[in-house]
Amino acid sequence: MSGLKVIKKALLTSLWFVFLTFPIMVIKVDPVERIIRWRWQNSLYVALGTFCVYLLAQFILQRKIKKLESQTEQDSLPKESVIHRILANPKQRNLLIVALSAVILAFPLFSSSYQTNVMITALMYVVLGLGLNIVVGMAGLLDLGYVAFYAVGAYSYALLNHHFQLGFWAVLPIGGGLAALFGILLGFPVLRLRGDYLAIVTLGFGEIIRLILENWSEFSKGPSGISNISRPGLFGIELSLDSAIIYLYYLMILFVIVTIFIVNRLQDSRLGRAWIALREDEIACQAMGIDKRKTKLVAFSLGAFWAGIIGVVFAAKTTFVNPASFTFLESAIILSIVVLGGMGSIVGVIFGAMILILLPEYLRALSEYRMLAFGAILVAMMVFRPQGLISNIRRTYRFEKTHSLNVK
Amino acid sequence: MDYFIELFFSGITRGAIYALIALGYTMVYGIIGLINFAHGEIYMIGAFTSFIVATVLSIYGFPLLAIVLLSGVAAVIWSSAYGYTVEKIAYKPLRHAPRLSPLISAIGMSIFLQNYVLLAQTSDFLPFPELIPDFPFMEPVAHIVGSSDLIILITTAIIMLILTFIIKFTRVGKAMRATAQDRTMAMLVGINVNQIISVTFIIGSALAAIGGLLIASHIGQINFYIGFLAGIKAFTAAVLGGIGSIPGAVLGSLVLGLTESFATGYVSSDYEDVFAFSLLVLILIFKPSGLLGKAETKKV
Amino acid sequence: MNSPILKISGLTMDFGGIRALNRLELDVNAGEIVALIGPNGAGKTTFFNCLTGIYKPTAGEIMLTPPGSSKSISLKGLKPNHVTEKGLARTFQNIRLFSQMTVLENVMIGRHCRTKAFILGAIFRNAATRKEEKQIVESSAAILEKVGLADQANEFAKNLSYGAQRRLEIARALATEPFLLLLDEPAAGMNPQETHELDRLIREISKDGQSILLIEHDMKLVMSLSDRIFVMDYGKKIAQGKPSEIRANPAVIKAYLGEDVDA
Amino acid sequence: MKLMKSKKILAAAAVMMMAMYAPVAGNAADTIKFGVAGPHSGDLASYGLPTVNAAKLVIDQVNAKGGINGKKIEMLIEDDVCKPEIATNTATKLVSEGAQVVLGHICSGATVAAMPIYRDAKILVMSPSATTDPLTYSGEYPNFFRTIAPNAAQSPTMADFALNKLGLTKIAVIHDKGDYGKPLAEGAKKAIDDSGKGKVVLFEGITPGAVDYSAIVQKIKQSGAEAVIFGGYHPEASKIVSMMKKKRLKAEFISDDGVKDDTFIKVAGKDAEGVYAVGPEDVTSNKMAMKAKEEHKAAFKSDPGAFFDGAYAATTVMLHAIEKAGSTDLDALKKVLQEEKVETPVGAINFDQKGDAVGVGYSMYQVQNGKYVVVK
Repeated sequence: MSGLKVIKKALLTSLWFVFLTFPIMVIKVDPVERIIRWRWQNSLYVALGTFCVYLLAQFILQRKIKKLESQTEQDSLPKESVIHRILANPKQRNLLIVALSAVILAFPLFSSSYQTNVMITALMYVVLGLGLNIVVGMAGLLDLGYVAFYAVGAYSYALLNHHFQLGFWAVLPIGGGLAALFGILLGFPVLRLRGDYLAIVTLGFGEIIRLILENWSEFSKGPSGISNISRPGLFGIELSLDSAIIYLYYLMILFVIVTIFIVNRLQDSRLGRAWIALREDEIACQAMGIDKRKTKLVAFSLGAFWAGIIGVVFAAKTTFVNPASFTFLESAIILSIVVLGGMGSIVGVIFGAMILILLPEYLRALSEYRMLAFGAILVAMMVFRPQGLISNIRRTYRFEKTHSLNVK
Repeated sequence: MDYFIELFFSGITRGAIYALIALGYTMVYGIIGLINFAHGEIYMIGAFTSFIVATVLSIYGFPLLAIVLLSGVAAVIWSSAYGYTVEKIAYKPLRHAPRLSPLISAIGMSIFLQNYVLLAQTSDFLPFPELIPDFPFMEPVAHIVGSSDLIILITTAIIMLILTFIIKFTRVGKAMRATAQDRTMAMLVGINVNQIISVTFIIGSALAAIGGLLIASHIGQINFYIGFLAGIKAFTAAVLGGIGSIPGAVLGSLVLGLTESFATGYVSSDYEDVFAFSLLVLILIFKPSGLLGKAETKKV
Repeated sequence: MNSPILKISGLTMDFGGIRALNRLELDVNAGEIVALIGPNGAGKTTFFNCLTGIYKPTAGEIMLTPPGSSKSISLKGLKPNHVTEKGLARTFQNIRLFSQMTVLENVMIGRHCRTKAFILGAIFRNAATRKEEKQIVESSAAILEKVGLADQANEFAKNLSYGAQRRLEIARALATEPFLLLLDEPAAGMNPQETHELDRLIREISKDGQSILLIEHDMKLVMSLSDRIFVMDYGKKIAQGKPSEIRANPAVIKAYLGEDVDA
Repeated sequence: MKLMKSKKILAAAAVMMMAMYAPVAGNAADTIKFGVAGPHSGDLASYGLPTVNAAKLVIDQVNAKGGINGKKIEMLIEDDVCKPEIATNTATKLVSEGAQVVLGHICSGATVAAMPIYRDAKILVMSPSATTDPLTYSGEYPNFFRTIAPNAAQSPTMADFALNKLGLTKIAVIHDKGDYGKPLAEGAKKAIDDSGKGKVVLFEGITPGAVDYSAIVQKIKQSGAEAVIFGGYHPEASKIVSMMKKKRLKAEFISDDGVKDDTFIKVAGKDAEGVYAVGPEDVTSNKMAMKAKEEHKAAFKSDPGAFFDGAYAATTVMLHAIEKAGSTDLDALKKVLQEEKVETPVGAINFDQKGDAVGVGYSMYQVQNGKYVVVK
């Protein structure tokens, strides 16, 4: 497009937005005092803002198109990202791992406890994202009620700790197990629903769990929640708040590593292949002898298991749970992590969680514009990179004719 | 028996309210298979626009009828404009993207629009002017069906008829149906698919705007967050009825409204949503494509 | 003559008011290659779908007698994966490969129902799991060798040529260790060279002792391969017999009406 | 091309790191850091933002006069979206940034989650709105104060008023299922049951934000209730009151501090007439409350929202305590807060040992001619 034409379109666009935002941005009424305030200056801001944003968006799009045009046919395959290229090179990978582990291990030492605390939250969402990734990314089941299993884990710990003084480590497997059990219970009736129907049923299930926690006061103490939950213990030593945060941080690092390890192994297994096949073509999958129901159920309950585990960590971290923490928005955020990172990609989920959890925290500088910016960034990221940050390059089985088999 | 009738009318009023929003969901889903999570926000913007216009006009001393009509028209115009723009910004570039990307984009849009109205207007609840007066002739039954209930029911019925007419008999409607069935095929027979998608968003948004006006006037208050719950419920209703089906959306909404009303009346309002969602799960288990949804035949 | 391993009697399938299959009778003997032919819309694929559990037939019976066993099993109402476990595998008319997976992985999926490793095996990768994985890869590779795709084992399935994709579908089905292989128009869209190779491949499979039931429009292929041929029209069987008998059958010629029965 | 991409990632990482450490850098010791925490975005922003406004007004005035003991007051405003898990981040952030006193949090759940962090850091926290009993009654949070009545004080007032003042016996108790409304309603139910004078004919929760409340209103009518006690906030209260008028249900409506808010009258309009609500004493005739309202109108061109008075009062007493104590040491501040009465928009108050405000008599108000009037 020629420069002049772009400017003209930008002008038209900004005019359209001036019209669009007219009632809400310009007029403010006080219906009781019967006063109207006309804020014409806002129109000017809108006009200027849209004009600039439009030009910027065009610039990015043009570049993207040019890049696409310059690519040859063979490039049309998902290209390996920098991350994958680094991971593929053993020397670079080792260097990266050493550097990264140094930073990760030293992080609490040079950060305030706020930074560490936020990082713990981000790590929790990494694991949640990896768990949901099994369900959505690998098995292709759209789950909008993932938060329900998270709540099951959190309340298992809260209640068992409150009534029976059970410790963190004792409840960890119980919380995970209960969540997985809930996953199976829900999965049985609903897994034969397809795509979006499954989505709404899981959404409904998430809401049902929250509402029960809210209303069944005898069981869950209702909206007042359960407070004074013990932090995770370290061989019976009572930790101060700061050291508890640091302890939890290293614990989460451990969880993340274990989760990555397990998810990785699952992905490369008979089960992982079945999930991917199921995601691609259910009918062909069944015709090849894969039990659709069982395979989906396993994905569902494994995902739930991780949500349960992190639920326990959540309760231990905040020392307080109430139903307000388990709303639909939470499920939406976890799903966004998976999609934004790049469905099915482990590295992608880690990036997605870091961005989506750290972003609102560091956007605090924008104060009241925080969530506005967050929403806009979500849209922009999807528009400019719909396949997610890291496109999923699955490791594939390689077979050499010499019968030397290696899994790359 | 009186109690039953009272609950019945509460239920269908609520259902009619859901229906106005659910229609937009179902139309958009039918055409592009997208759960448009920002639709609840379009409804909220409709309510806000009509609130602003109605208040301005009443301060300038316009007569009630003029206020109702003008604020309704304004709500429809601006909601449609928002719906159109949202589609162009957040969904159109994602037409060939992986299936879940537009969903995340929609969630982002929804968060954005909520906070946009929060910042540009207020976080507080605002009193919505009473646009539907108490009709004297309704007085004997007012304890069962109020004037605003009546207007909501009538409007929903009329809109439903008009919409059915448009979809069944007009050129646009036929093009919409064709696009819904097979987008590539529709394109091949010369339908401008992008245009049809825009039209769908515009019609859906206009319905949401009318819903916004009626509901806000019925309840008497608005704030920036009203779209969220209404949106979720309407979406549930649309799926219950069989997403993509227009009579289905209305039926699903009525069923949902009645369930909630009777659950409140005969069991407990603590669990009205539990009942609503349980009903949804049950119906989908026995009828996986909703009440009026077309059963999908597996093509092998 | 062998006893039939597959016996279908009175198989009927209704879709709403439309009767797609009408009291169909058919049988396949051990080691036989049987072809099912008929004009488009005759109900051939519907028949396959009923057979493999994708559709649930309205009436009739499907009996399977595994070779070397005297007991018959009814397949009616079984789920597709159970049908496959019982020893029946199929290919699809419109190719349904897992396009995001490699050629080798596609075949490995076929091994799924003959292997066991589960969550714990996947996580801990114990000796048994490792052994099983190795076997999966090796036997899949052997099958690829057989169908002539070994060189392309690491390609993504979507990047294969049309003929190769068809062969991969057969390989994937073979990986499930069926004793009866159902092929749905395996030669569709192939050039003569590819069809020729397919002919050879099917014969080889048959030589290994597998029975084959195929739907095919390529009459040359059908006539050269089949031991027996069944002809369907409007959901009914209209003829059956040896290729030479079918060629001369007036009912068949009428059903194909104008279509040149290529001989 | 490839190099550029990795450079970009590096640059992004660098920006991220900088963003992470930027807030820590600004560490001037010559200000008093005043934290304000609450929901400033999301569905409950309407309860958090008025608090920020109140603190701004008071602090601007104090700063205009030269601050306290020569030190200016710096506000640290942090959003917690009313979520417990975010509130712990908010609290650690405020502590890390050196907040010396904190106004907040708003929701009880978020407050309960955040308190252990402030307690360990020995920071004074004062909430204008967190009513859950354990915050003061459990004795676990010696650094917590509030300018709102705890549930334990409010619920019996509502029950007592309905039973003894109005002489009604059949009462429906409704709540919004929230951490504020539900305990209040449960307290009221218990008070009624214990009194033996009346009967709770209906006890139910409603869904906040639902599009229509006619079914529950029909149910109240069916239950034959003469009075409705509602635990919750004003948006739901006004919806129920309007629906009661629409459905021609004549029962008294008695509610809590969350409803005793001018916004309720604004939103419910003429339907608000006759509604009773518990609230701190003397607000309408309180000069300071009127002044605060005028200041808000002048500064923000709108009427103040919920918890504005309480937040204004909390800011005032905290700054007063800092000035008197000459430091922000917790024990010194506590001493001043407990010993000295300070004039605020909610009356002249000091605090008891637990942390609850003394001198805020709670009385019953009724909406008469568009105003809350004390019922004698």
